[in-house]
Amino acid sequence: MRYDVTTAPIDVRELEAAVVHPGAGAVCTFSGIVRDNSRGQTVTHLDYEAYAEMAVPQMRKIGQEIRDRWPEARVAMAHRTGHLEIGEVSVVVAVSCPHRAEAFEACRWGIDRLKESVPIWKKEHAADGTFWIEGEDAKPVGR
Amino acid sequence: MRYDVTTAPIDVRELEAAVVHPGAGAVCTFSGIVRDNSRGQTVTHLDYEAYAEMAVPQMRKIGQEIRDRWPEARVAMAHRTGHLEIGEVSVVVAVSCPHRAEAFEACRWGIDRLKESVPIWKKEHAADGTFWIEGEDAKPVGR
Amino acid sequence: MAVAIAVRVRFFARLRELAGVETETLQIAPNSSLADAYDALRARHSSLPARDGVRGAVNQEFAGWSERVSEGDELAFIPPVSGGRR
Amino acid sequence: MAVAIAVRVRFFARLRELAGVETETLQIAPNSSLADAYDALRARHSSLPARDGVRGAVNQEFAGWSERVSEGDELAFIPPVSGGRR
Repeated sequence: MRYDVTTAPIDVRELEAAVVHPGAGAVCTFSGIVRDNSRGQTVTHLDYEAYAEMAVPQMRKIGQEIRDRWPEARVAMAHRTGHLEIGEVSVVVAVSCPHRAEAFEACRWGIDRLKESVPIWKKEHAADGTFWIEGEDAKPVGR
Repeated sequence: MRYDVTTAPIDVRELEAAVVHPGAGAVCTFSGIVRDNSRGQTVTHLDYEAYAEMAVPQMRKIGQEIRDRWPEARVAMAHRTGHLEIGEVSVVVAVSCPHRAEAFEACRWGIDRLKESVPIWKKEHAADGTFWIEGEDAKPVGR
Repeated sequence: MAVAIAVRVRFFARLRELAGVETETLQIAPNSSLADAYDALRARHSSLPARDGVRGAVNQEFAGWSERVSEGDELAFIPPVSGGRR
Repeated sequence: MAVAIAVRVRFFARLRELAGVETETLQIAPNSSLADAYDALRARHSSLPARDGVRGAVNQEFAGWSERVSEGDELAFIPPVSGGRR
């Protein structure tokens, strides 16, 4: 199990290596990438801000929840913070399991939980301004 | 789109790089790994055999089926053949999409279709003998 | 009994920008709730939004608004996380 | 009309081992089906299994047993693919 919040580029292979073991037949890896558009607008870059002292324990909690549901799963998660350019990896969840159905399910469950409960925020710099992204809402900076 | 059947080790990052583009916000990657056990028996290694001239077109067909269902998906698939040791990657399906739900769904659909329709066979070398794995069945070699 | 306890407050993301501070110390009556603490902070930083849409955390764990705060606690007030479309 | 057509046959995996050959040329009556071709091969290689559990392909595409084969076709007889538990 490995949980990182880091300003350095995420090494996806390293996270996968952290979950692989001789009994694991399946690895499912989700990577979130900075897209060049959002809300129909061109995006130039992002800034991510984290409450790191809480984010890492929240990730660990999600990892434990995954193990409660899929006891054979091994989990690694990382979220990047700071300035990110288009095409850079912002978040990774890697899960290994003996078989593939549970690897997919556990990985998807992990990223969904991470997105709703890990205190990390996205500031989007787009053609129409700069916004804090709060769930479904984009709130202009300063208001 | 990229479809490989190869005796060389699979470079997972290279396949992911083949599906990433500025509009892709989500990459889901499945890797199948050689496990150290099967049917309750210790496995020592595997041999994969392919009908390569048919396997690559079948992969391409699956890629097209994915694009019919998820038009924004980009797909890369690779299957290794020959002698594989425990822990080695035998198969990879990488899919990018704008958002994560479709990336997970398309990737899972891709590996499920690959496993049922791409002519590649697994010979399992285990503590209790050598077997051809045919779907749910393990058939002893020579019978 | 103490007339006031001191808690450490942290703001994040949009709330940090609206409050204009990242961390501060708040003196508050013993036995106050997380809601009481937030209301006291709003009196000080008028641009902070109403409680709905804000979550509170005490000592790095999400907490309900009625949770009591204690001397030395770290309180955090945080907007919805980035979530993003599934 | 030709008395026979020639097709190329390929066996894979367990079928290759049971047949004892990887490729061979089969002479067969014009208008034969894929099933006819397999039956002719079974007469020659008695350890080949019955058709159920075997799939046929013509020119690198899966084909039904009733599909007609033509001069120069590549036929392949293949056991279930590895599949594996989901």
